[in-house]
Amino acid sequence: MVVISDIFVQLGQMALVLLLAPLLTGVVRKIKARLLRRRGPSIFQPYRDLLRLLRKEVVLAENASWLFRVTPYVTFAAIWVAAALVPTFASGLEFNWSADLIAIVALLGSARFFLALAGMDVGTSFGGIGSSREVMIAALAEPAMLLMVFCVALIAGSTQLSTVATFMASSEVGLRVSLGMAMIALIMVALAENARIPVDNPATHLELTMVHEAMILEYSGRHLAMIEFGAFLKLLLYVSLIICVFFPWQITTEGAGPLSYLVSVAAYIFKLAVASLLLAVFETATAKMRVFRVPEFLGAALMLGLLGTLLRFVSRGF
Amino acid sequence: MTAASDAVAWVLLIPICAAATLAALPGYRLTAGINILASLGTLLAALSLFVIERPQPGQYLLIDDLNIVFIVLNTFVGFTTSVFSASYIAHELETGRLTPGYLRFYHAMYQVMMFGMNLAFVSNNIGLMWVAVEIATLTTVLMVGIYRTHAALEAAWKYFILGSVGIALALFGTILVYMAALPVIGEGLDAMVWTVLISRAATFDPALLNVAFIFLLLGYGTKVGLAPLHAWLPDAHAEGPTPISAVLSGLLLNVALYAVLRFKILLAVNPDAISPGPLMVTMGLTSLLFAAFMLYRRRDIKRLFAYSSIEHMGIIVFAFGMGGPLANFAGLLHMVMHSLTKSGIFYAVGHITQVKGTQRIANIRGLTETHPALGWSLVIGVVAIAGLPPLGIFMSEFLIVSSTFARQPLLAIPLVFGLLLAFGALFLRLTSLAFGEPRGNAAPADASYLPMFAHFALVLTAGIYLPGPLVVWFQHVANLLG
Amino acid sequence: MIPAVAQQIWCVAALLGTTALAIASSRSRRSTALVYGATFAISLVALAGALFSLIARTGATELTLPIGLPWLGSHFRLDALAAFFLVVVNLGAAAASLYGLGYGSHESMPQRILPFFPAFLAGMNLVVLADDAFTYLLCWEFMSLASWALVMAHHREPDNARAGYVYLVMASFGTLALLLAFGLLSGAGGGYGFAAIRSAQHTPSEAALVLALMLLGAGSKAGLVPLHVWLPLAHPAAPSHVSALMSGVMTKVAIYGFIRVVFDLLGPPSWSAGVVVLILGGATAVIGILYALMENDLKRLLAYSTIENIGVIFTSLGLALAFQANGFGLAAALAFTASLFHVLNHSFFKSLLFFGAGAVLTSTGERDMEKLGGLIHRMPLTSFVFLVGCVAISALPPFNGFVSEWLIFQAVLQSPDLPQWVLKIMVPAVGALLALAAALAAACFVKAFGITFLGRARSPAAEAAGEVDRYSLAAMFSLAALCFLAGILPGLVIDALSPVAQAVIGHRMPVQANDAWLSIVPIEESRSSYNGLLVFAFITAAASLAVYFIHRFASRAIRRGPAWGCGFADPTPAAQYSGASFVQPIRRVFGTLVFQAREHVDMPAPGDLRPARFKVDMHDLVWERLYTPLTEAVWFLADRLNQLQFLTIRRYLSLVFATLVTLLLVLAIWS
Amino acid sequence: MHNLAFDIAHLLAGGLVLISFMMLYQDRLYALLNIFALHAVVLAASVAWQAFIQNAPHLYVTAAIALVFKAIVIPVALHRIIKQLGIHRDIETAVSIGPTMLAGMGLVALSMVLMLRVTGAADPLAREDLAFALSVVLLGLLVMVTRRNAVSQVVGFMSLENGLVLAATGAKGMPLVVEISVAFSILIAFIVIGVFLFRIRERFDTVDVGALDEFRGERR
Repeated sequence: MVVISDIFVQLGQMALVLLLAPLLTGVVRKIKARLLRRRGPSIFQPYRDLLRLLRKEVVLAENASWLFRVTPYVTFAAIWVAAALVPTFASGLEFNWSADLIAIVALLGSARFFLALAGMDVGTSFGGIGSSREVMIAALAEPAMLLMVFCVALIAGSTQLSTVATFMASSEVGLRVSLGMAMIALIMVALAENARIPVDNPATHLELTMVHEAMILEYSGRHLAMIEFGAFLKLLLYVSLIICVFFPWQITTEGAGPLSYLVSVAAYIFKLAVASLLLAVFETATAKMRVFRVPEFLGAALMLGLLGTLLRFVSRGF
Repeated sequence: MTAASDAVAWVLLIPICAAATLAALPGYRLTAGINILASLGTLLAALSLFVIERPQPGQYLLIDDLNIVFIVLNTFVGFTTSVFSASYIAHELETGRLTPGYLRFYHAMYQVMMFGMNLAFVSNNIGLMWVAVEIATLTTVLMVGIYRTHAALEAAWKYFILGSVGIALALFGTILVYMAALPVIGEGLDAMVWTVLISRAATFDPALLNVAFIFLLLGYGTKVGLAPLHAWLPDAHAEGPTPISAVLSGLLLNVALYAVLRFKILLAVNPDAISPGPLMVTMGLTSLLFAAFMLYRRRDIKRLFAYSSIEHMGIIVFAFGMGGPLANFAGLLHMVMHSLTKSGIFYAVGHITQVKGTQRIANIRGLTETHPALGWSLVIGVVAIAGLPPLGIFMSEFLIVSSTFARQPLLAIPLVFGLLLAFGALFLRLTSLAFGEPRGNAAPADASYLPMFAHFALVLTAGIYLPGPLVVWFQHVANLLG
Repeated sequence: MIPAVAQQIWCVAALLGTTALAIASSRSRRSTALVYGATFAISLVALAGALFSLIARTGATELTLPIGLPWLGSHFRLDALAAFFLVVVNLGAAAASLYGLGYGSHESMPQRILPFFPAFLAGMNLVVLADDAFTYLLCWEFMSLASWALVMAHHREPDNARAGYVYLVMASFGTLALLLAFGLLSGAGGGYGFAAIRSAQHTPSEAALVLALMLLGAGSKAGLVPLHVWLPLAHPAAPSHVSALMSGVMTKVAIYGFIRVVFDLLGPPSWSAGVVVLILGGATAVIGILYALMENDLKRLLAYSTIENIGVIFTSLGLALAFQANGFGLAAALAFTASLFHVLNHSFFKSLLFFGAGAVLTSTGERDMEKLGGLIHRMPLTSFVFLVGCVAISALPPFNGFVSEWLIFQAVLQSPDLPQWVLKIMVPAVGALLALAAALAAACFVKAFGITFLGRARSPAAEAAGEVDRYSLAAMFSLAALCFLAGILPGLVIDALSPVAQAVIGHRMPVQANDAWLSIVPIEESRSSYNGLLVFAFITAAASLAVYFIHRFASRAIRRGPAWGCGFADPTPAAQYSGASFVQPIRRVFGTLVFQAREHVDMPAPGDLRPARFKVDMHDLVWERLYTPLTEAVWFLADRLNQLQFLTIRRYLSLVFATLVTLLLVLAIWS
Repeated sequence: MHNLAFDIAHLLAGGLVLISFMMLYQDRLYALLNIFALHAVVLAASVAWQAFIQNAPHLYVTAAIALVFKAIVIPVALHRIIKQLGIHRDIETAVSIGPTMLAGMGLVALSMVLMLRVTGAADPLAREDLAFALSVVLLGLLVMVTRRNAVSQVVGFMSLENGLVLAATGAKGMPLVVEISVAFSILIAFIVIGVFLFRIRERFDTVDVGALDEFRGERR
């Protein structure tokens, strides 16, 4: 019986993230527009874009290979699976022992790996630029992310997200310097990974500045839809990761009544809203940095992660 | 008993008689044949020493465990070299570098030299041993100069002068030993008989023995080619006929080494005398390092391997200097392996220089392609001499280095360093000799591969499997060396 | 029933016989097929034997042959550790032989390869089997020698000659270091048998010295920085299947030597040993992969990435040492198993990648990535397996590379229990280095695959390329399959490795086989767990779901058109991103530090018709700071001493005289 | 009687050392040869004396050889060589006389130190003799290495060898002495012939013409 309900919860999560992902992006865009005194598109615009793209035919460059056509699905799938393994409103999911935090990082890594390859497949210089910059960013972001994972895992004594969430929710954690650093590191990484300002600007097609967009320049139609969808999911994933690790309040543990589930869903959505607000504010407040400033930005994240990992020995919390 | 003394007599008589006949006989084929036959006979006689029981050590002659090893090795290499020299000399006659007259001389001298060396080994009398070593040396001097080119003459001259000084020093040492023995043993021949000396050496005067040993070490060491007494060696190897180079490296050095060893034993018996170990270790290391560095600048292929001989003599002397059963065993093994390998290498080098018409390393390239048999045997030879498995020298170097490091770590460092240096130099040259774009004459060589292959086969088997009796033998000798 | 070790020895004998056969049949045309066929069969037999004795946990079997050191004989022993490494060796050997069946037919002078190939295999097998110092070193050096001959196979290229030379000198340097180590271990008495060494007591200082010597000896063979310089020269110089063996297998034999001595013979380690190994490992990993990134020669790139993986392996070995020294058996077992797992994985995908590089080399004649590109269209199968290899080596799920990295990270996360503060602080830092190395590796192999196989052909040769023969493909596909299987069924591998850990460490990881859904649990489920099978299942399910829905309900139309490229399609393939430009951002980040990279831009003034030039000069600091000065010193001394060749006889006499007087003086003063 | 015997032997041996020093001092060829002849004569005398006091007749042969061969034949031969090869008369020394003399002193001191260690058990005569012999040998070597001129180097070698003979004859009842002295005379003959044959003018190590000066092995 419990198993059944767990499976339901699992599937519910998978469906939920799928549903919420575009909405999150839409909300962020809307808020940004409002902050810029524009009316901005409706928050459901992302859904419309996806549907439109899905209906369009695919224009494929002559030189594109099978890899180019497979990549959108692979990346989408990888990110979706990763997202499905992050506890959003309920921990103790049926399947989240099948991959821990490190595995989730690696899943995102494989998504990026294929995307970078796809960028080089057609053989245009833009794809090359995009891939090489993406790879450079990843080369710094991934270690930073892993260090954050170390820090959290060393404190929580586990890399298992549910365990981490329950541990963080429990009272004995307290405030910790290292946790704070880890969170900042994670946020910086999240900004870089999701091609947000100040690392990259999702809205531009200015060749000198773009990274992620340059990679997927050759994509169109349903392929582009898949990739966009993947991007939305990724944003959601990171946000909910931050939430579940650092703000794990009102996450239902196993075997609770349906009511608590509803409550925690509501809590989750509220958290998302707050997060999107913060993100929008931050993005409008800061300017994009030059590509070659990015390493310093991420280097800082790396250092923070390492510092957090080391500081956990001295700061025992209170 | 009689049979035994006969065997010993044969070892000496065959060469000397052969020398006489060869001096008289004209004609290349005949003389070369006789030369080979004589050497074979000597080898057989030497081998027979194993089977028949030992004669009592007389006042002049002696057969014991130590020297029988040397004798057999000596006669064996002498035999193979005679086979090799037959084909080598034939080529020299065609090219006219040697005239029949000199050829006759050459063969005669070859046998005289063998006689001298065998005599040095079997002699039980330090005076006689001295005389024998000098005979061997002087004959080789004459052979080195046989080409009568300026280079050859000068090499011979250098060899001669340095040799004679060595002779003098060795003699003075011998006299000193006699003086040391005089009060204990009394006047007369007995005071020079090895077996008597060793039995009473404990009571000799240490001070005299010490001085004596230094003179002997330098005197005979000049012929071992220990740096800095080595000066004659490279040129003598490079300028003489290659069979002589082979014999020099493979045998003559051993003869001198044998003499040094004899006196080392003598000193080891005496409690108050200085222990010869440190001296030998120092000279060994010096020679090793010096030769290792010298190898880098060599442009002449024969000189290259001459210096490698110096290097290995250094290793051997080092091993004997370290002493102890393991190191001595290793030293003996190393000596045998070096003789076989180095003479084998010189066989190969002889044919190579003949077919390429030059000794300059720069003019020889890609041998493995132009002359696979010669090229690959050269590779095998260098691999062996550099101490790579599965060939014999690896085993001895393994024992020397490991035992040294366990006992005297600080000594092992320069030893290993020298080995590595020499290794690098040898392979630097080998890569350019055996590989790369072929250069120089590519005409097929009419060579006698048999001696070469025989040597390498022996070295290979020794590297993998040493027959039990031989090992027991060596261990016995090793203990005897103290 | 002959003991397992005897079977292995017979296989070795058969291999040596194959060498003889190769020499004998060097004239005939079919010798290639003959030799590789034979080695393939023999390796399979040996592999089966080794696997059996590993899985079936047959205890250690010994054998003594009356060869080698006379009074000792040469001992051979097959225990769990040896069995595992025999599996690695023979698996690689079998794959390489299979590959060689096809690849060898393109060989210009097979008689320079065929005799040495089986000898090389025999050497590697023997090293793993040897049970006394002499036999061990003999086989070790024999292995080096055979591989040297293989490196010199194409001896006409001057580079190869140099590569072979550097290789052999470094190899004998390593051997001498090992020789010293064994000399110290076996003592003046000459107890060279491993059993004797194991039972002997070793003082801490001895142990430290031995560890240092092992790091020099085994490290120089495995490619620890800064002893790695020969590796990127020699591995590419050899024929590709040999490169695969040298990179994928021979380095592992070196690691076997390290484990055998440091974990097995030397007795309980000290935690400081762990520190040293950790630092070296981490540094090697990062530096190796950075070199690989900067490399544009495909095979050299692979060789450098080998250095990185060696670093990873050594790091986890260092972890195992640290835990072992503090008596954390389980953690030590975890780290140790992780390193063995990575050994296995690396032998899989590195061989696979070298095979791929060889395939590219045969069909295009090019190793320089800047002249390749677009091969995915002309060599689809090769590019597919190469992609698998790239994903696996970049430690991405669900392939095997990820599993071992994951295990190593899990081991790293055990570090807070360690009592020593140095380790507490350092292990996470080293973990960071590993993470960095992993990320860079991904970048490196994006470059390797992207530049070589994707985009448009950069040279006519790449234009005209074609798919390779069936044998090569078979070899590559089998290895790719292994990568995949080890990735989704890691539990089985871990259980297979447990006897090794049990034998060496004294503990083992918990049994994985009976976990639900074949997932792996290093310590306990609440801490961490991973299930490759499920992850793979989810991804495929999700992807196929997406594909199904889209193709069912949305459009499935496709129109081919010219590439868009922001409106202006590139005129020529040369305008694509090149390998050098791909790594430019990373070079900007790390290059200035590690390579002292300097970029010179020469931009002509407007109206000036001369082309703009961009030049980067980078320095290999290891060569410039370490090896060049050494060689220069040697040559300098050689020159100075060389004067002694040209003295006059009088001077020589003075030398003799001086020696005499000195010795007499010494005598006068001392005695 | 015995004291007298001892003193005479001592005197003669000492004389040899003294003459060696004179050789070191000489810088004219002919004079050097004459002094060497003197050296040989004194050697012959001391050998003869040894023969007398050890009443070992065979030593007289050695004495005779020394007298005839070394004191007469060789010097004469060398005179003629010098004339024929037109070697100019004065010797250029590698090291100037003064330091050479000092070095000689040092060598003599060294040999004394070494030999006087010898326990008195060895009979004093032999002991003293050895001390002198050793110094003569070392001085001979010194002459060889400090003189650039071939002839004088031959002379040095011969004086060295005189030292050997002195030692050998000093050793009571040492066998093979005669043989050895003969062998050495032959050796020296070889050298002298060599010098003549290869027309070695100045330095010992250049055979015949300047063409060979370049040859030091490999310097081609």
